[in-house]
Amino acid sequence: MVGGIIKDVGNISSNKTGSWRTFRPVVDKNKCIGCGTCKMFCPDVAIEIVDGKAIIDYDHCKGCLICKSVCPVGAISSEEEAK
Amino acid sequence: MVGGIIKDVGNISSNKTGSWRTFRPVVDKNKCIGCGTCKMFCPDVAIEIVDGKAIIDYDHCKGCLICKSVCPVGAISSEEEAK
Amino acid sequence: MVKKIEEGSHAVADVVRLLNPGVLAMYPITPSTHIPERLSEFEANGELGGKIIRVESEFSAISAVVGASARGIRAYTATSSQGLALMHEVLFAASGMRLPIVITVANRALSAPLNIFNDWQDSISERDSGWLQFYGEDSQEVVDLMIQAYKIAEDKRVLLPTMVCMDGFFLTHTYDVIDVPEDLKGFVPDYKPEHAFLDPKKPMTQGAWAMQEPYFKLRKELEEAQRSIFPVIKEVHDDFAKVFGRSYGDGLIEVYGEGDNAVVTMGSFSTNLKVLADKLGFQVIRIRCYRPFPDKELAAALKGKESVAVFEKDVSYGTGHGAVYNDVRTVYNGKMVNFIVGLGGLDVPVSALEKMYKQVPEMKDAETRWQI
Amino acid sequence: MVKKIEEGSHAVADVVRLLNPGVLAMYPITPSTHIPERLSEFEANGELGGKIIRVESEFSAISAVVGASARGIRAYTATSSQGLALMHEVLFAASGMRLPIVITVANRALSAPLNIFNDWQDSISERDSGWLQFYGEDSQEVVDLMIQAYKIAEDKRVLLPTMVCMDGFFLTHTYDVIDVPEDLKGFVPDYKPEHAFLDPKKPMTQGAWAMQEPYFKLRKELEEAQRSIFPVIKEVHDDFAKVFGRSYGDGLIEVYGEGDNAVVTMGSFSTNLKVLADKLGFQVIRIRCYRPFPDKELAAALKGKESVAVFEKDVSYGTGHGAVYNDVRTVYNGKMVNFIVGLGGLDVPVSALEKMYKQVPEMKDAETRWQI
Amino acid sequence: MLEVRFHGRGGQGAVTAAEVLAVAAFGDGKYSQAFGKFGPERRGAPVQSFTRVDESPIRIRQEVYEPDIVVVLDPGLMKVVNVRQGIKEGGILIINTKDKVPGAWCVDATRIALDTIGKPIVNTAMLGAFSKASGGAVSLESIIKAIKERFPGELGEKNAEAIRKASESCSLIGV
Amino acid sequence: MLEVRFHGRGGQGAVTAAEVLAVAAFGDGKYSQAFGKFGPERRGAPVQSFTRVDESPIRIRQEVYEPDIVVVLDPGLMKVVNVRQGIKEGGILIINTKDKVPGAWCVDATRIALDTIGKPIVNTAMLGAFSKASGGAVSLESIIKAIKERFPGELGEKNAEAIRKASESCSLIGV
Amino acid sequence: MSSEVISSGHSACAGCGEIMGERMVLEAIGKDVIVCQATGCMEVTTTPYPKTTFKVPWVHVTFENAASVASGVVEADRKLGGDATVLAIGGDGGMMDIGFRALSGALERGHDILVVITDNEAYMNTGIQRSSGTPKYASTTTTPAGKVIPGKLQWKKNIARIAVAHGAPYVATASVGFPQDLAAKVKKAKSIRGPKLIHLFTPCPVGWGFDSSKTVYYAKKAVETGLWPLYEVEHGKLKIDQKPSFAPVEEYFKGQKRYKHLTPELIAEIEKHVKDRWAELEKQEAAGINLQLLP
Amino acid sequence: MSSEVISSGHSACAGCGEIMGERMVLEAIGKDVIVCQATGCMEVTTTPYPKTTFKVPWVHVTFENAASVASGVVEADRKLGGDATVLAIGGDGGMMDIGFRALSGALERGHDILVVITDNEAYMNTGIQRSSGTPKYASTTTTPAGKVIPGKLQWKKNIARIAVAHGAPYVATASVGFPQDLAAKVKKAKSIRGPKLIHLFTPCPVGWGFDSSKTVYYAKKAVETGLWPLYEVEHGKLKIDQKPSFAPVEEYFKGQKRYKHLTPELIAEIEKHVKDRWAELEKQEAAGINLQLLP
Ligand SMILES: Cc1ncc(C[n+]2csc(CCOP(=O)(O)OP(=O)(O)O)c2C)c(N)n1
Ligand SMILES: Cc1ncc(C[n+]2csc(CCOP(=O)(O)OP(=O)(O)O)c2C)c(N)n1
Ligand code: SF4
Ligand code: SF4
Ligand code: SF4
Ligand code: SF4
Repeated sequence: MVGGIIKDVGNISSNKTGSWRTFRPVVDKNKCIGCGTCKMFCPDVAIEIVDGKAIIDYDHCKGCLICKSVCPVGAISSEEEAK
Repeated sequence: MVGGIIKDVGNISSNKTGSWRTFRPVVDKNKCIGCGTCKMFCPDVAIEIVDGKAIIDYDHCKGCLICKSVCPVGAISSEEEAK
Repeated sequence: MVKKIEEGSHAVADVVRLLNPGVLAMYPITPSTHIPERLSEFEANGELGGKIIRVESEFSAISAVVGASARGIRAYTATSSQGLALMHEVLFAASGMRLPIVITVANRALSAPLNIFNDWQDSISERDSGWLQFYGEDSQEVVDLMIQAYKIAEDKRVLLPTMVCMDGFFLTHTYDVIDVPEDLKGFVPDYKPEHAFLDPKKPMTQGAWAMQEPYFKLRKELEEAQRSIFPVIKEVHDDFAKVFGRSYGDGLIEVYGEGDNAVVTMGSFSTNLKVLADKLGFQVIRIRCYRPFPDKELAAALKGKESVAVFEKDVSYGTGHGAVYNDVRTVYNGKMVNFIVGLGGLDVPVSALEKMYKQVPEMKDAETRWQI
Repeated sequence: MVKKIEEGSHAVADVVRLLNPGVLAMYPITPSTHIPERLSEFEANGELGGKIIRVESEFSAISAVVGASARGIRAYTATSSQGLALMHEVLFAASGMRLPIVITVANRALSAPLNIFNDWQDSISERDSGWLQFYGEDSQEVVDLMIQAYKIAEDKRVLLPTMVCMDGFFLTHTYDVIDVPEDLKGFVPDYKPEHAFLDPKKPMTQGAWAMQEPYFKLRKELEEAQRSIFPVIKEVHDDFAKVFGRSYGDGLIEVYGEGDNAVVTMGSFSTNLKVLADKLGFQVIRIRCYRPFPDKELAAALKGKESVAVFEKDVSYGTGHGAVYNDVRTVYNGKMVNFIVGLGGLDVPVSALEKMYKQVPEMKDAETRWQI
Repeated sequence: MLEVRFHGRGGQGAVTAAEVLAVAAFGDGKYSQAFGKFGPERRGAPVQSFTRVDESPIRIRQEVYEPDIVVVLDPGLMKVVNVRQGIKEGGILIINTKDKVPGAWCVDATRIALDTIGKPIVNTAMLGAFSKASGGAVSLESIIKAIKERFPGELGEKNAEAIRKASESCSLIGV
Repeated sequence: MLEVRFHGRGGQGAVTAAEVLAVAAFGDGKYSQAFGKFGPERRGAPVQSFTRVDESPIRIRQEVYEPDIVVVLDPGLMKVVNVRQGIKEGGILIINTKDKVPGAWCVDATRIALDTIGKPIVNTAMLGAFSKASGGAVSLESIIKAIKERFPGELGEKNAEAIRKASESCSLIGV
Repeated sequence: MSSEVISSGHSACAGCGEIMGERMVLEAIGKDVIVCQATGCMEVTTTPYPKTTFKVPWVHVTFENAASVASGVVEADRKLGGDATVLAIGGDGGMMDIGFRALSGALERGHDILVVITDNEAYMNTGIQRSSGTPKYASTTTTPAGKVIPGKLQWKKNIARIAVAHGAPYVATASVGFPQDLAAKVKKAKSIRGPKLIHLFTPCPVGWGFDSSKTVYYAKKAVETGLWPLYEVEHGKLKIDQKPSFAPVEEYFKGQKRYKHLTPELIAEIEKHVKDRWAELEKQEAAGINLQLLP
Repeated sequence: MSSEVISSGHSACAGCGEIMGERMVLEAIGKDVIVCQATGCMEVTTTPYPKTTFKVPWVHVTFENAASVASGVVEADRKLGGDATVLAIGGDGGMMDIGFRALSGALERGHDILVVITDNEAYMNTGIQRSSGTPKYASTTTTPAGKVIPGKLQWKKNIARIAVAHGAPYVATASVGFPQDLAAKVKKAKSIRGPKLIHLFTPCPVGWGFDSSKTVYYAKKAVETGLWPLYEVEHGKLKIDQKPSFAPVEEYFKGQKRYKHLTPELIAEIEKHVKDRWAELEKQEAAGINLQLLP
């Protein structure tokens, strides 16, 4: 561990910050137009556009709901996280 | 000498920097109009105007000859310091 | 005086308000930040006598405080770790100028790697700086030290800047039952400097430079001041005890319990060691005044011990030991061992201490163990 | 290799050019300034391999050098006194990051009062910082140390930043007959870092922060590195001797002469003490490698001495002693005294040393005298 | 000596809960101590805090490794943290949850908080549950007094209300 | 060992003189050492510098307290500094002066410098006087060589000329 | 999931505008980058040893020296034959206050670096203390709004104009509310040799006291109200990128705890300041003057 | 002899323009002053313990912190009921480089101080090294004119404009060649509350390599050639004090050793720069724009 150097870059993904969530964003695949706006703004890099639809990585999404607030077509709703 | 504080302000005047001089400025009292230009510029605070004439403090004048160069009426000349 | 339960930082802020410094310069750094925050609340509500300067760096915090003290007013700042390290150059200047500044150091580890938690590396690495250094065991003592520190620092026999050190988080961020005086009962008189004050009516020059000989003499004078003030520290400590009813050993070191074997330590960490001492029957010697270093008192206290174990949260890298061990070693020749513990805020519960202490018999003289 | 007569600073600049650091960050401060000036001449004339950055402060000098080293190139700076003090915070970062930077410290007193002349307070007050510290007796040794320092620092077993200390003015501004190698004969291979290099092709993170446990471990590793490299230092020293024909004791300490009584010291100051030793018949033990502290070697060398006198140009304020005394005391139990000399550049001629040395018999154990 | 550990998330006020509990205990005429386990964690990340209460001055500086009582502010934490770790034999576990967790004191503090304070801030309500579950180890009056000191005015009143409700509705679920 | 002290003023090159002398001595196959006594003084302030010359490596680091030879670059200094301080029995004093100072080697180096270099810079000329007065303790050739190295080109030539002239015209004034 | 440049799993707060901004910047630069990061939220939430958020070379040394570390990195990189974009990045504290000497020096020396200030208008990592980037009257923990003092008393430091006065060939303001604009500016900056600076507005839900979902809302509102003008200064020439609709500043203040003490008078003062400033900005753009003017 | 404020006997070089400037400033202020001096020639040549040149309260702490020391002094002074002019004074190195963070912070906080930079365009005290105040192509000991590099490669740092961008209510340039102008500016500054900055041109015979009698000559020549414009910026408004005759810059360079390597090309480059800059300055004055523009 000489000098505290980390060569396994990006390995923080093993932190499952999805557990922080109080509210869960949910994408309505029917409404989603795949514009990528939510992905662009997600602070947690937790959205990908797959086959023209937004997919949320719930392992990491912290539930800020920015995606919901920026989605131009209102395709994202939120629900309380099941505890 | 607590903290190296000096209360005897201005006591550096005991340093006789006149000994640094190679050239000596000499005021021609007849020409001097007492305008104070030399005094204004002297880096060594070595000129006073007394009775309308410039007087040089040779104890401290270092002989830069700025006074000579700024005198508007050419009242200051220079001579090599007698060694 | 009423006991209350309060966060250590807030207790410090309370007592600083009472001490009424005219200028307070502040820069945030964990874990000292709650002190300026609380003081800022006082100011925002019109409850603070002094003026807070929210500087752009700790270098300027200590510089502004030096300026204020040079103008002849009581001055204060608080910091930790990187902040104290950034002040390094000015610390030496402040002591050389003999300005009786008092600062609170909320002790924290030094980077790299960056770590916000408690150890003593920050203030320990300023032990040469000519400042007085006191380490409090709990927030109560820190509060009491703040009061004593100004009185000591401003004493004409002293005139030295002073660090009051408190363990970060363990004290700063802990709610404890504390007696914060509601007034100082005249114990700390107003600061009326006779040596250093930048007053246009009585001009003086401060911070002149010096050629070899005057430099040597001024530095000698500084060390003589440090070495001659043990009686002042004790006196202020004893007077404080009379007025406020609390005392801490002889003001320099505190000897707790009895035993043929001793443990030497400082700060909040002493508490757990005392608990263990009650159980295992060794003596705890707590250094309260680390600078000047109470060599005589320590030598006397350690004399004839079978073994001495120094527990500390700092390292003098490359020596194989902590700085406190090295200092204590200069006054004790018998078997002595060193435990480096709690660096970077590692919790050191009594159970861990017990495991360590039980290794002492098997350890060689001068051996150091780093114990998680 | 040809002997020439040259100013110490210029000899250092010559050898730095040979060592060919890729980045040199420079800020002027007496008495180290002639080094960057000479290097700047080389650059202006197209004779320097590396790039000089003329930073706006020493904080940035060390930071730029840390950046360059983190990018994976050999890096260099030189400084003194206030400049080194201003680097304080980053020094701890550099060692924690294990970057094999080498800097030349032209030792000078610390302010206040400001003084431009030589003593060791600047580098001594960084002795906890995790850096290796070597002190050269003369410019020849400083030049040789510069070569050894890069080789030691960059060794995979070491990877620690290193200060090569030379007495300001006494060495930096003195013309002496010096053997500056004209090429390094492959003695110092190019720096090819395996641990730290910021290369977009092989991304890595440097300077991460750490919670309690990893912090503790990384710090332990740092100290273990310090304490384990005595053999590397000796090895490089011995290899150097083979290639360049010069050696200095065992690379850690140099023992000069014979005698029942010893004097311990460092730096250029040793020369006059050796002259006196020839006359009075004591032994001079010169510490060449101060960090890591060669405790074993010193203990062995001092074993059985009737008295040990430590002569030094620094003070650990509040302890009543210099830092070197305190360190040496940890390995020696007999009669030991301390002379604080030459602070602020005060000349200490052999005659003055003789007067002091003759006081040793009358002095009490642990006594310190400040001698003008 | 009574040792308590709180589990919560950054932003939920677990440290405040520990502190208010200590203040309340002090109000009961006891000695107490409270502190958090700090980290760089932000809102939402799991955090812990501790309170000690005793009849005599507290002479110990270490984390609480073997709590008498554990208070869980966020039921979601049960999945990510072992909240029972080190808990003493016969120790008490108090959880904010809609569910009934066998062997634990349960209270729907989120519901109560929403009803009284208007926000899902449960740290104060949980202190009401604490008072009940601990058999008054710290009195409800002192807790309410401490809360009103910390949050003067209307906010204090609302929190006091939440505390009372939680104290009432909290119950031990049989195993 | 030969120990030399130079007296001059800031800007006159007393330190350079000491250094060039050391370089020249080295050129003669000897060991040497040179250094100034530094201060914050500016142009015009009195300064000192020192040179040591020996057959074997020089093992000493202190100012020259008892010089064998003292060289005074500026006659005006005689009034403000005790240039004779510590001078050894039988030591040599070399002065740049128009006057004749009894017991000293005198040379009008200012004149010579003005004539050769065109400026009243006397430090190099005084080295010529040094060579003569010291009986060749450091050879004229080596001094000239050292000067030409330090000041390449025309300036070196002119300085060499000054050195030669000063060596020739310098003479010991009887007491 | 993760982007090419950073990975999820970091511990920035939910809704953090700063990590959003840092990612946008890095994505616009691409992988040939070396990041020199000042201490602050973006360092503390991303690199808890032995884990790291970054997939590109990244180094942190202290709070004060990101720009000087970058100076060393870029010169070393060039010596080694590299041509990476060397990014010095830090918060308003790390760049505008404690790190400002280093920044000023790096600008003055003219290194080929890109400086990005992710401005969340206070020292967030240590708990929302005042910085020179804190706007007038904002309440922070060291300038709390109290009975006698209504928050911070000074206007915000004009770091972009100060950088221009240093002679930096490219200086721009940006906001995470306008990612395309930001990306374009980063790319423009990349194409210019010498020191470039982008002053990036990055709202902080925790420090400003708003709901985590509103980060982008405030990032846009600040621009729309005219409080945060978007402009570029290339070789001294000012170019305004977007003329705001001048929504009342109150719309921007609403919902932010740090402003909840604002009285109508204080709001009016700020409103006037914004209008005056815009009039000046437009005048300066129209006049086509050179804002650099190095002596 | 001695003035009311300083005494003769100090050890500044014969012909030193810096001590000349410092005296002029102090005389214009008068005795109700407290001087906070950065390390440099003006500290080292004036206060060798136990002697001092100053007859007014004076303090030196380090090289970097004159402005922060002044921050503390002024707040203490006001608390103690004083109303002294608190002067933070230092060279180009002490103020524009190493002391610039402190200066920037003090300006930003808005203390009631007067800052004077005595600019001799290099670090003189340590032997003429490059500072950010060194003009382009000047030779210094760390930017020596050599076979491949013709002296310093960057333009001079525009500290006055940078101070204006900080929002300082009064910023002016001055030269010791024009003492009445300087005195008037000092007095004007004294009358304004808040941070004021005067950038004062102070030739150094030793560092620039000219005869000690020529200090005033060069102090005037710089102004006459247009190289050193005299102007004031009050509350952001630029006012040019004196339009130069535009004597060729070569007249200014002649006789200065630091410039003796200049080729006609380099001189032409500078000449053009001066002309362009003046055209801009006049344009800006005419446009009546506000150079402060705090966000
Ligand atoms: C020298 C020093 N002083 C203080 C600190 C404490 N500190 C760390 S981060 C920080 C605030 C960072 O604020 P900013 O740069 O605005 O970044 P943010 O956290 O808001 O992203 C402070 C004060 C430090 N690390 N080093
Ligand atoms: C931290 C620190 N670095 C370097 C120095 C050395 N130093 C002292 S004065 C000086 C130069 C001063 O230059 P400037 O501020 O321009 O003033 P001048 O001497 O030209 O009047 C330097 C580099 C110092 N004293 N402290
Ligand atoms: S809620 Fe926030 S973190 Fe989760 S996917 Fe949406 S934007 Fe990303
Ligand atoms: S020569 Fe210079 S120092 Fe002497 S009086 Fe004239 S101006 Fe003053
Ligand atoms: S405090 Fe603000 S800036 Fe920091 S991580 Fe949280 S949201 Fe981001
Ligand atoms: S070096 Fe220049 S600025 Fe310094 S004292 Fe001499 S003339 Fe004045």
